[in-house]
Amino acid sequence: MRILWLVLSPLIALAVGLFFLGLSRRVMARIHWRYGPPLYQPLIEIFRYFTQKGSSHGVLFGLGIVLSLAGSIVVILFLPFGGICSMSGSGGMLVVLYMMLLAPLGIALSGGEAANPNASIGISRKLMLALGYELPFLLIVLAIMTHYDTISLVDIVSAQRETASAFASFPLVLSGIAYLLILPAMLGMRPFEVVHAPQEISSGPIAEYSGPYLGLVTIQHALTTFIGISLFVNLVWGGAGNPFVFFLKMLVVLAFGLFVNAAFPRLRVEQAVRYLWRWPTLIAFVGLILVVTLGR
Amino acid sequence: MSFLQDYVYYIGAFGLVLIGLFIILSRRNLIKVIIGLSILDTGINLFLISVGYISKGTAPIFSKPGLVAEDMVDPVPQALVLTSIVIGVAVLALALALAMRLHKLHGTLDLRKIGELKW
Amino acid sequence: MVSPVLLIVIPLGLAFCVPLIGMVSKRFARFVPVVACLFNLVVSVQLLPAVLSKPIVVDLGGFGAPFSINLFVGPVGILFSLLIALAGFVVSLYALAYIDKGPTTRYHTLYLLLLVGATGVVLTGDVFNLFVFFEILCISSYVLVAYRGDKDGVESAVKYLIQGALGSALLLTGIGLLYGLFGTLNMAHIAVQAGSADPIPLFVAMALIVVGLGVEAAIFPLNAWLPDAHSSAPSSISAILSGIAIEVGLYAVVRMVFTVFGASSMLSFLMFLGVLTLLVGELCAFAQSNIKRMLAYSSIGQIGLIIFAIAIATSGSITGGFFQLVSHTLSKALLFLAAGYMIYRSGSMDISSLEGMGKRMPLTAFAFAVGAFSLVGLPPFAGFPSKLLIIRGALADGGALLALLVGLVLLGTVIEGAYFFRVIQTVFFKKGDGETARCEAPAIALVSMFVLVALIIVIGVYPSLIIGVLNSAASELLVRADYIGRVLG
Amino acid sequence: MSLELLMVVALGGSLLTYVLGRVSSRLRNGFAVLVSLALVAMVASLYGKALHVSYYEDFLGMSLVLRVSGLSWLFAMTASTLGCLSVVFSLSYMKGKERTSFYYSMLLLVNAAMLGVVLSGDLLSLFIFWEIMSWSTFLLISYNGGPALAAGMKYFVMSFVGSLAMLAGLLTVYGSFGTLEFGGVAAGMLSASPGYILAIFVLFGVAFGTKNAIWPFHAWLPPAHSEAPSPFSAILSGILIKMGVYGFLLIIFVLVGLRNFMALGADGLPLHTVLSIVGAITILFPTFMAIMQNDAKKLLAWSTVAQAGYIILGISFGTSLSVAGGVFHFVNHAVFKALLFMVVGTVEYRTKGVRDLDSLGGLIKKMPLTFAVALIGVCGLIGVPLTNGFVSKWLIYKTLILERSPFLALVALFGTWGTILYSYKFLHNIFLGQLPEKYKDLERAPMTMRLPMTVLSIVVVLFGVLPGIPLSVINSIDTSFGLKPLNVTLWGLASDTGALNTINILAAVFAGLLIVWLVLKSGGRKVSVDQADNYAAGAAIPKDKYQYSVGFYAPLTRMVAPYLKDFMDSFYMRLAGWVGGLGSGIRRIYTGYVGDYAMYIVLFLAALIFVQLTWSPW
Amino acid sequence: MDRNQLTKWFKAPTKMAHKYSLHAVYFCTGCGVIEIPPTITARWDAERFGVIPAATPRHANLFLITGYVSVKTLRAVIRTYEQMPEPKFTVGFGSCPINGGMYWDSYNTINQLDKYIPIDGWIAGCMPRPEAIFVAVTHLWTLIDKDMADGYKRYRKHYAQYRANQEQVLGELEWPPLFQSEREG
Repeated sequence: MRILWLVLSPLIALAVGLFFLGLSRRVMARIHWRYGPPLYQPLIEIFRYFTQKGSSHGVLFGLGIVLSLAGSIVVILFLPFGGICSMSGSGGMLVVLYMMLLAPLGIALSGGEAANPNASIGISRKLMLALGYELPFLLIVLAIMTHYDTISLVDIVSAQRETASAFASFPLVLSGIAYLLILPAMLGMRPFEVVHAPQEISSGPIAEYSGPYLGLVTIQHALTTFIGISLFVNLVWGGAGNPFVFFLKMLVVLAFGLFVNAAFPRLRVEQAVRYLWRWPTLIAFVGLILVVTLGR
Repeated sequence: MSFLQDYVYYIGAFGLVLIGLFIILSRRNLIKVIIGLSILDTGINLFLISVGYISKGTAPIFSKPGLVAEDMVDPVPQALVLTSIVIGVAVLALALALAMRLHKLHGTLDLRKIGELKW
Repeated sequence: MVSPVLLIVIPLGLAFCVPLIGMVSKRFARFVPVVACLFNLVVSVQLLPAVLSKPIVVDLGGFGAPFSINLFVGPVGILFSLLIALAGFVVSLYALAYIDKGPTTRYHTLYLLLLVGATGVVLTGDVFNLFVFFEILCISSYVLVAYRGDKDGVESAVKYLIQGALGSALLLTGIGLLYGLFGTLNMAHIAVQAGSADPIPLFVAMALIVVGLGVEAAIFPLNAWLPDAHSSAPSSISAILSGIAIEVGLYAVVRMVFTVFGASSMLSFLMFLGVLTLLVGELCAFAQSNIKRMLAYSSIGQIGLIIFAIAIATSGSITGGFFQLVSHTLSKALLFLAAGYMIYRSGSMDISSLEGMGKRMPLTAFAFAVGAFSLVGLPPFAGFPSKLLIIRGALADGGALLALLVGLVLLGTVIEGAYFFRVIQTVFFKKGDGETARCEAPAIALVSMFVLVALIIVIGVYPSLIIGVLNSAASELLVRADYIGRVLG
Repeated sequence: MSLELLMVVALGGSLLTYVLGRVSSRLRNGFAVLVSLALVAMVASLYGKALHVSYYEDFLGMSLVLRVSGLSWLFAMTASTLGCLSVVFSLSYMKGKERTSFYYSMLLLVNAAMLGVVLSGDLLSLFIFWEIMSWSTFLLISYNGGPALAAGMKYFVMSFVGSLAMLAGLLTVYGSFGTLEFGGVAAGMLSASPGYILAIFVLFGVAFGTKNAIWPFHAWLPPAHSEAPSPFSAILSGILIKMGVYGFLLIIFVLVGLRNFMALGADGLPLHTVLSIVGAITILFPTFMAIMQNDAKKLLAWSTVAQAGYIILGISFGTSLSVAGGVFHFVNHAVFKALLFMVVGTVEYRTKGVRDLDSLGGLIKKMPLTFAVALIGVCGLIGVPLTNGFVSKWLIYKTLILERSPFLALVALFGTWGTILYSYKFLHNIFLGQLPEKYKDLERAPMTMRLPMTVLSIVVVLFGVLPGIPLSVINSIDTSFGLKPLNVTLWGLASDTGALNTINILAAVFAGLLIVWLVLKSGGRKVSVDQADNYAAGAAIPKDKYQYSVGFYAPLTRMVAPYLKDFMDSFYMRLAGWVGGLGSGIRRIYTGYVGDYAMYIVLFLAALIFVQLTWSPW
Repeated sequence: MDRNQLTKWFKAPTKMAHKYSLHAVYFCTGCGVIEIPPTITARWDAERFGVIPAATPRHANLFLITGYVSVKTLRAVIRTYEQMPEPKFTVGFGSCPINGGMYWDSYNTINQLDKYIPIDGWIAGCMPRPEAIFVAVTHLWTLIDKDMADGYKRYRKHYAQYRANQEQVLGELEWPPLFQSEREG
């Protein structure tokens, strides 16, 4: 069973992620008063990418993106998905936090190898933005880990299922709010989309990808979206007992992200970091202080 | 009056020392300073002598009858002063020699102007 | 058993032989100081075991103790005479090559006289005798400072002379006062009576003597002559002045304060004065750009440290102070000797002119580095055990005030380290302005430097070689009654 | 294997190297490598032994002792290994430079002194070796001349302040307990008053903190590391500054004792909390400084400071987990930071001394192996899973969270993100991006450089995949400190509050890599294109200009730079300036006019007499 | 999706994928680009057909040459075309690329774009309306279905000639030939 889930969970994540991508394009189109592409449009595109001829800039160019995608897959194995977690007990949340590094790092390495300054600019923006949202995010994660006194994600989820989800329990509500505030940044959605600005820096890190490489990047994007949303659901919304509920919860979170995405213009990276280090950090900080002072 | 009699040498010595010091401290001309040193030396020598001197004392010659030990002048300071005078003269000579040399090299004896070595 | 008198007499005689021999052959006359110092060295070493077991008191003229002039060859005396002979020997070796111009026979005569004066000061047991030897030391050093006859030399000699003469005058006054008080000039005899004397004249006498000697010992406000004289004298003389002359002055001060006056209440003041001297010396040295002036100021600092150590007046700290004295003599002599040839080759005393010397004169530069390391107190050089002992002695007492002073001393050491290492960087690591031809110091000078290097390292690694002498020297200073008893019988 | 022999070989080898260098440089190189290898072998043979030799019975009444314990073995092993690799690396790096004999001899002397520090069994010999280490390091830092001089000076002065504090401390200890042997001191400390222990701790802490470059004492490190010759920077950063860690471990666990240490200031502000806060500051501030740097070695130097903060954070908690984390991080940092400095050294060597991050780029095309090891090193530095840095950081984080110090954990984790920023900048600006025209014909690194770097990178991965190997050694150190032993497996840790299992991660990552690789292979044909065939809005690529590396994090720099002042450093510099000014001021009393001097003498005399007559204090 | 479509997907998935994800290079050569924004935004919504602008030629497979091509732009057009991954499709937009249009005697525009890069389809007009773009897209679909959108193959085949034409106008080109072997052969 466990082996089965090891194989299945990345596939499920991929399916869900691609669905989310298609859905978000559709929803955005509707918000724009357009008809929008079919839901399976991302799938078509990935298929198209894989059948095209790619141009490679070196060994690392391929290796980086492989590393990045592998990192995301491993993270997925560590994430509980509605009661299913294929790799609990191998290091817990800390491993997840670290494995989440691999995705941007791999892209950054391979984008750097491409020797395109647009890619470099994008990467530098991505890293700075990550530094921006990582501060409140860590505050939130630490508040939750301290509150439930464990570093295991599964334990956090089960603890929330026993009492109430973090959103609904008093000292953690601030952390939850802060998480909501930084969620678009973590998902790379609109106000924080400066990393991939297509017009200004030609999609940033992925400027030089073509063919199968681009296909992998798109898959990577799908998985990242999945990871970001499911982490939110697991950490502050109590996970779920079965995959279906979990999926529904994820949909809600995605919808929230999409509305933000549609409603806001893009921020410059300084503005973004300044925002992230101001309100979300402040709220998360107060939340952490509350957790520490109030205890369980 | 007896105070003056007892201490006149000390007063003299002290006066000489003060004069010497005053010259050293206030004059800028090297020759004058050397003179001040010499006066200082003289004052000290006088002081040394007066330490051992007894008013109306006699020479410390025990073989001469009639001279008692209490009236004898202490001979040691005199021996000391002799040495000290010799030393003083040596220093004086050296100082003057150096002063000549200094004048040759610096063209002046004004100590205020000879201040290349400082700080 | 050789008589300690020979330590004074033979060099004195040889000193006056130098001009005579010089009439025959100037080349030959150069070797007289070497022979004299070697003789003194041998005699001192021979005397050492006997002295350590029991101090030798020599009454000159055959009278009993208080009336005659006596030599007291205790551990302190023998330690100093050893040091003087050693440093004198090494420097005279160095001078064989270094002093090659000018009236060399006169140099050697005066040099020997200086050493005789120094030896006399440390061995005598008579206050006035001390004054006389002191004057010999001072006068010959006045002349030697001006040996080059250049502008700086003469100027500093004149200044030195004026201050030195003033100091001597004060000293003589003090001695006169002492004689007036006690009617004796024998140190031990004075010491016996010092306790019962009228305190105010006694204090005045002491103040006069301490200030008078302090001029030569370079205690803080009295040391203005030192940087000038040390920096403008020939380097061999700077080495002796720094390595011997001020130490002898210091000896005299310490002997007066400890043995003659037994002024233990003065000690804490001396301690402050020592720290003040240290800080002033180090700070001034820090701001120097002239290498010899820097070394001279550093001597002031070291003297301050020694005063501090001795003024703590525990046996450990005095041992440390003496150890520091030994290591300072060796290291500072080495520094001046090494710097001497580096200056000679570069033609300037500016620190920046020493750039690239590490390549042009590697051995000399190495010797300089060893001297500097030792002086800063880094293991495994001689300066390390001495600093260790001093601080151990100071901290063993445990007082907060002492701890504070130790802090200041360490601060001074840091400053010292900073300026010495700056020079080392300049010598070794700054790229010189092109000139790269090797121009090593002459062999005989190198030999003299490396004797010191070897001594510094050996003492640094095996401090126990000399610690015995130092310990008994410390106890000689501390146990006043012993001294009195030995002399007066 | 006797300890004296080891020290004799180490010290004698250093001297002999210099002598041999006068004869022939090839002979010297061979001998230096041989000596360093011999040291590695000798230290390795000491594993698990507990020796205690008094090699100098009476040094001023104190006996000097060498001893080996688990702790000192680990440090000695790291030191000798790094020393050996650095010597090998130097073989080509130093080729053609001047004064190489001096360099090798000093390198071996530093190595010997470090061995001495960790093997000494009493505080005095620790101090002696410490000082020898300090001055030989000073000489090596200054070796390059130019800006290295100021760096060396700063290093020396700060380190000297530290060691003098240590001297004061150890002599105070001697004054109270009459012995300096660790055993005796520890026995004495048991009954010492807290104030006393605190004073001793502060005195020693200044020394160790300065060497370890923790926050208020870090100022010497960035210039020193960046200006020293690169193979020596590797030693400097890898192991030399870790002597401070050794010192902290020694004083906390061996001398003062953990219970005493934890009790210090327990009612007010506990000392260990202060130490961990200092550690946290040491992580946070230098990390941002590193992000701002444009000099490869300076960047690594600041990163060294930051990593030192992790180690301090680890050991200041004093639980078996945290100490294991701290000690393990020391080992790891030694490995990957030495590796990274060697990488910079290689680049410097090939590009004739360029280490400016703004003017390099694209070197991956010319030095693929160097890039690969740099990548591994950087991964270790960041703590990417399956590298050694991950395990040690995991241990530290876990402690911080379990000990309910989320704020410290925040700093540590956030520091890791900063680490990603600067290490990516390091990688990108040197190896990635466009290759400048002038480096078109760069050769790859010579063998003697590739060898040590490869060895180190293998260690990075090995310790990351099989953390059980070093952790079992560290665990025995933990036990010798009297801490609860950890349940170490070959793959990590087993414990009830979240286990670590690297084999799972390894398997998952490998499977993921394999799958993705297969997917990629299954896709369409790929062609390799030149770096000039790059999207530039249709324009042809301007050579040498199509590179984004100047001001890599410009927006962030604009944001944080105003708040990011190294005020401790400017404070020290100002202090030095004050001292210089004070010196220049004080020496004005020597006016050059002899009348003034005479006046001083007379006034001093007068003052003495006046004071005595008025207050008669004497 | 009707049954017809599904069959096509099964028969030739690659072609279908290429048809329904035509990503256009966001490269504005001339005045014709004014028609692109309405095409991709709410009024006409090209995304329905999978047509969206791509940021770089590396992501794209459709090249719309929107308007006249000056000699200077030609250089960029060629470069961009060569950077697009195969298979790739080009559509000349407006009369200027076809025959020079109103710039036919200009000294610095080229008159016939397909001398320099292969064109798969043309949209005539000055300017063509967005609807014409959709017509072009559907035509392109047909061409793809019939394997007739083979510009990239022609380019490869006749690269030597294309290169010669390019060099005739532009002089020596800064970049090396795309297909080394064909040129030699």
